[in-house]
Amino acid sequence: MNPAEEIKQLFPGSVVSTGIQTNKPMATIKKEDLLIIAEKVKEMGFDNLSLITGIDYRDRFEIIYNFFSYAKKQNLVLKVVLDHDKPEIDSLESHWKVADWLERETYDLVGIKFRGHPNLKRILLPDGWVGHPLRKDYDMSVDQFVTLGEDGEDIVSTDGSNLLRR
Amino acid sequence: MDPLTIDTTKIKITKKKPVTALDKLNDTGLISTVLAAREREGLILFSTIDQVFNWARLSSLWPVTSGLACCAIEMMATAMAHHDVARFGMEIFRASPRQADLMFVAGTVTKRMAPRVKQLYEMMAEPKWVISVGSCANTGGPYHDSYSVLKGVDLIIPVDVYIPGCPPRPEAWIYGIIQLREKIKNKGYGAKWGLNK
Amino acid sequence: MLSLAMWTGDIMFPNAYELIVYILNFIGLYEPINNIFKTLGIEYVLRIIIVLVEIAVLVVFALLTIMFLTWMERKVVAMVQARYGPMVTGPRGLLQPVMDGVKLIGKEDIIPAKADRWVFTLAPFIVFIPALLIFIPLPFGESLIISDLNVGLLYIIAISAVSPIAILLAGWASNNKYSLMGAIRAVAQDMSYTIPLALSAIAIVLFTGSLSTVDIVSAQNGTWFGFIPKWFIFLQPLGFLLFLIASIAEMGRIPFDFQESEQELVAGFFTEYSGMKFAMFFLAEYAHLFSVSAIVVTLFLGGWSFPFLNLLPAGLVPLVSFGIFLVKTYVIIFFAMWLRDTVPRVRIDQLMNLGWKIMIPLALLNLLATGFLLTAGVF
Amino acid sequence: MAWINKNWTMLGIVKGLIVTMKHMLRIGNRPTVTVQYPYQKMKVWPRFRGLHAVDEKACIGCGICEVSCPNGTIQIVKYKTRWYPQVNVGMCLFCGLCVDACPMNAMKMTGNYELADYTRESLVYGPDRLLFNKEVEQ
Amino acid sequence: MKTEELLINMGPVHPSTHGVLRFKLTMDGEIIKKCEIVMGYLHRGTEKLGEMKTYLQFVPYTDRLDYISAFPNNYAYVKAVEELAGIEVPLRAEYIRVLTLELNRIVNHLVMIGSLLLDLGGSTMIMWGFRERENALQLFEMLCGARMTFNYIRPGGVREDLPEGFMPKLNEFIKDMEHRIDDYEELISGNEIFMMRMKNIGVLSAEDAISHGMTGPSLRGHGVNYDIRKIEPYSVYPDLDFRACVRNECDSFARYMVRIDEMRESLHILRQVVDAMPEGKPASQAKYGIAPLTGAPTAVSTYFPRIFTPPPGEVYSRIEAPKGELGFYVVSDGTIKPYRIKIRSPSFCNLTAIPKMVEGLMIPDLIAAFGTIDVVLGDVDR
Repeated sequence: MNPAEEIKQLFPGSVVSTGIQTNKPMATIKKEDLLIIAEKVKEMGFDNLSLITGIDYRDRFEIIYNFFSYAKKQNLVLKVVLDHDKPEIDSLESHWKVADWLERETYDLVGIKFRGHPNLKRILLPDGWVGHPLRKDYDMSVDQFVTLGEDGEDIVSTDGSNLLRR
Repeated sequence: MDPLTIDTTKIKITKKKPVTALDKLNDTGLISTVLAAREREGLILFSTIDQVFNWARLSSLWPVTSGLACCAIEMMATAMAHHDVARFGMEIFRASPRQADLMFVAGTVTKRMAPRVKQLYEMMAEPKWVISVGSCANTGGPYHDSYSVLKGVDLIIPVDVYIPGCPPRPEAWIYGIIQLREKIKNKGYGAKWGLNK
Repeated sequence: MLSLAMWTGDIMFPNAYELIVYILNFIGLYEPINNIFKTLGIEYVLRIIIVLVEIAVLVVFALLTIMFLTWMERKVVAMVQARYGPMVTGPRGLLQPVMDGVKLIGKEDIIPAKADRWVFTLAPFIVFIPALLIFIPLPFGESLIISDLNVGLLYIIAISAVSPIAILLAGWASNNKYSLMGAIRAVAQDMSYTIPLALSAIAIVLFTGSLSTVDIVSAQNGTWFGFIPKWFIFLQPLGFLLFLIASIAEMGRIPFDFQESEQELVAGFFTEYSGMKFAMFFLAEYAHLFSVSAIVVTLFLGGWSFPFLNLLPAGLVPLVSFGIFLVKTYVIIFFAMWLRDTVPRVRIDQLMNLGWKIMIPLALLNLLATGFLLTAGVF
Repeated sequence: MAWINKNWTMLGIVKGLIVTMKHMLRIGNRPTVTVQYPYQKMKVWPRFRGLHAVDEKACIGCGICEVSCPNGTIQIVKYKTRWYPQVNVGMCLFCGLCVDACPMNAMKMTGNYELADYTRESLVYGPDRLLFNKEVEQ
Repeated sequence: MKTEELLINMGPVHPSTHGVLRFKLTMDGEIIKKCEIVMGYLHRGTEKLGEMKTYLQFVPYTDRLDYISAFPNNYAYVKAVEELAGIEVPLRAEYIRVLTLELNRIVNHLVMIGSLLLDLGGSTMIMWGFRERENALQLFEMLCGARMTFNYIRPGGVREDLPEGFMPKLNEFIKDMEHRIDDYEELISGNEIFMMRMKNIGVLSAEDAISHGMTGPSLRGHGVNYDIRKIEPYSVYPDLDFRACVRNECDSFARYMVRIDEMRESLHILRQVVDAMPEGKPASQAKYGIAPLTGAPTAVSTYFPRIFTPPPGEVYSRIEAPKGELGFYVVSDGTIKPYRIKIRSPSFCNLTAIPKMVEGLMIPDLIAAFGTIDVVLGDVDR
């Protein structure tokens, strides 16, 4: 049976719609019920969380979770829609360890906050970087430079005079 | 001949490049700057000894092991059996910058890496040289538009030789190394001494 | 005339000093020179001059050997790896080590700001000088020995125990975590491998009854059944193996190169050194390689001795024996280089396990068995 | 005993020593492979993407190469009454998209990789250094 | 006894971090208490650049993600775009693609084994590995004109057909490679010191490995039979006879052996591809797959009748890259540029397992375990 339909049967109230995303079953769910559904998804045997994607649609954010089950060889896509003003969602770190870094990366580049994440810091860009680059309104014209502090930590500033030669 | 089937390796392009490094420096009017710098340090006195030292320096350039990105793999390939940079006495890749003479900036210098590259350069003992390899290190290259990439490593440290390519093939590396040897033979010290400013 | 005289007599000198004096005497130079000094009342100056000449020859020989070894190392590696190695500088790259040396002399000498300046400067000398001192009791050939100490073997082991201290000094003075870890590792390794090294050397001493290196070599002169040389390797195969492994560990080469271990600790205890100080560590490393191989040869492979060497004219023996000694030493060095290109590095605790749990019991067992068999009169 | 056999007979190391010795003596198709670059050169295959070359007659200066370049390496500049591309080699990806895009097949990539230079400015190859004339070559 | 914990910083420039990765290690003597990974030193903003380039202009950027094996990157992206636009690919193009993918898999594993041995202190293997890699790169250069960054696989096919004299050279390479792998095995696989360093080091149970998102050969060393080429067959893999190489020991040695087995398996696939290579066109339309079809201005768009614009939609497409599951999530809004490109890189996810794997081990073990995970920093930081 199609796992997306299965989820819809189990949680009729929290699934907005189901469909197919290029031959992968997809379910769009409400953001409040993500944790409950994720638990169920894990029970259903989807032990591999392949990917977390955050997309900025200017008026809203979408988060897409791609799951895979080694036992059943099945795919499942979960999609959650978030407000543009306050993008926040529950963390899946406790269920899939890989979500730790994937969520940190999404936080870093797209700027979506994950509630309950134990270590929600920037991962690719240094701490103190202004803005989230993969948002559509990210200002590319401002050059930000990194210099080294006393203990070798990164200090971000728009002034590169310490670093640049001339 | 059909333009499609023309063998591109046969196309010869007339280079208007100066023949040697010395010509190049004369061209750009930099040689007086260099001589002034060397006179200040009093090094012009022992020119024969200087030449011997320069010969030694160009013969044993020990690079520091610092690969940054794609070009680092070609740096490894340059050191490996088919191209064998050891022929020039350069196979001793020192992991510690204190013992190295030459730094290959091999790959993209990101904003986050830039201060560390600079620090690495400052840790090296004089005399030292820098070769910037690949489009990323030369000008930012493919990532010129990116928010997190420095647009050329020569913005932070002086560069002696630029090797274009993305990544340059090992022969191009060795060609660049030969250019640097040429430069050392004529001028000794590296870019910090007033060349390429 | 010289060779004729030496042809007739079976002459052997206790050390090179006597040999030089004999040669000078023979060509009739010693007496006049000595008379000059005598009239001035300073005969001891001549003695000092001769000793200084010996030392100068030794140092030049050591430096040339070290340079050749660096070149050879690079060429052997290149041979294994299907490439050429140094080619451009000099014929087949032979000038490469000279160039490296000159370049290192001309390089800036950095002392890190937070380092202990005095200790930092002192350490390379404490490493380098003992590495040369080990050459003193080495019998390079018949009569070719600087000084035949009657405690030669003890001297060698004692002197080689100095270098761990210097390494610790270097690692500590650099004020760098990698240096300190490298130094601690190196010291632990040297300490634990000196014991099996010494134990398996003692088994040799049981045979000779003397610590003098000359006695050890002359005990290995001759043959069994007319063709098997009387080398201790045939009496002490286990001892030889233990000594070889321990000495490779003493040299600090792959598979036991914890002093450096580039992939783990950047450059080990000399991470912070540059210029000539770094060159001293570098030279000391290769001096060690040579001297330790020479000790292996002296103890187990008969030193300069070779069957039927006594058939040669006596005047040629010092030279030929020197050649034989070099060939044997280079075989051991080549083996060390060959091994280096084949195996990866062991881990530090595995190294300790090997040293303490396996090699020391085996060395003790070897010693016990040797003593037992000697007492029983089997040998 | 089995433990000793497994861990301490060192047969594996002996095997490894034999293989390295075979390489050292160049036994059995294990030759020295080094190509000594400045003196010998490896074959550069016809498709190799090195320095650009522009056919002087064929180029119409349309600028398709300029827009097809992913990172703005190519600029169209005026040279001797006509418009030709100028390539900043120090920035180029050597991806070949400009060659694919050229409607007149005027853009080529040669096998020339010896491009190292001392200044960043000299890496900008203007039409004076890029143009070639097909008839002259053949 | 009172002891003090030592904080050691490995990297970002360190010989054995394969580029610019940084380990923050809390050490108790020689034992690692806690390992924290700091990365981003090679973050080049590829995903953002993807939104600024046209679909075809982004292909060269995929080369530079995992720069050791660029063909799989090319292919994963192109596959996503093809699925998005519904492009049919001729059979010959698919065979050429599989040929390049498998050749690149061998190259990748050669580099991985070489650098693993280099990290362990053996300098010979990397030379031998790169020697064979160079032969393979000659083939690549012959095929597409570049050694590492190919830009060869395009939507609808490949850039150019196989050149003359390619197949004999490929056969020579395959034949040569056979006994080279035997050499490697003789040199390292049986070596006692190597086994001491690798066996029972970096052990992680299969459940933990899955939870940490490990994929590819690294996961198959943990006894999980998971190969996307088998499970979600793409291209012409269903027609080819091969097996997924699995080892059950869950340690570094198993992960290494999977690589050796895979190289042999890839040679097996290559031999079949050489035999079965069909005739035909290398791209679906004359200029469809090979011309860059960029956003040219209207004046010249008469010359290019179609600027490549897939219909709006989203697609997640993944392949079995040499390092693991490589996926591209491409969102199109119907314009000439992708709206969003998200790269699921295998190195990034495999790396999450390292802190758990190395707790209680030593620095040399960290290096050994890290080497067998086979990480490329361009792929981690993107």
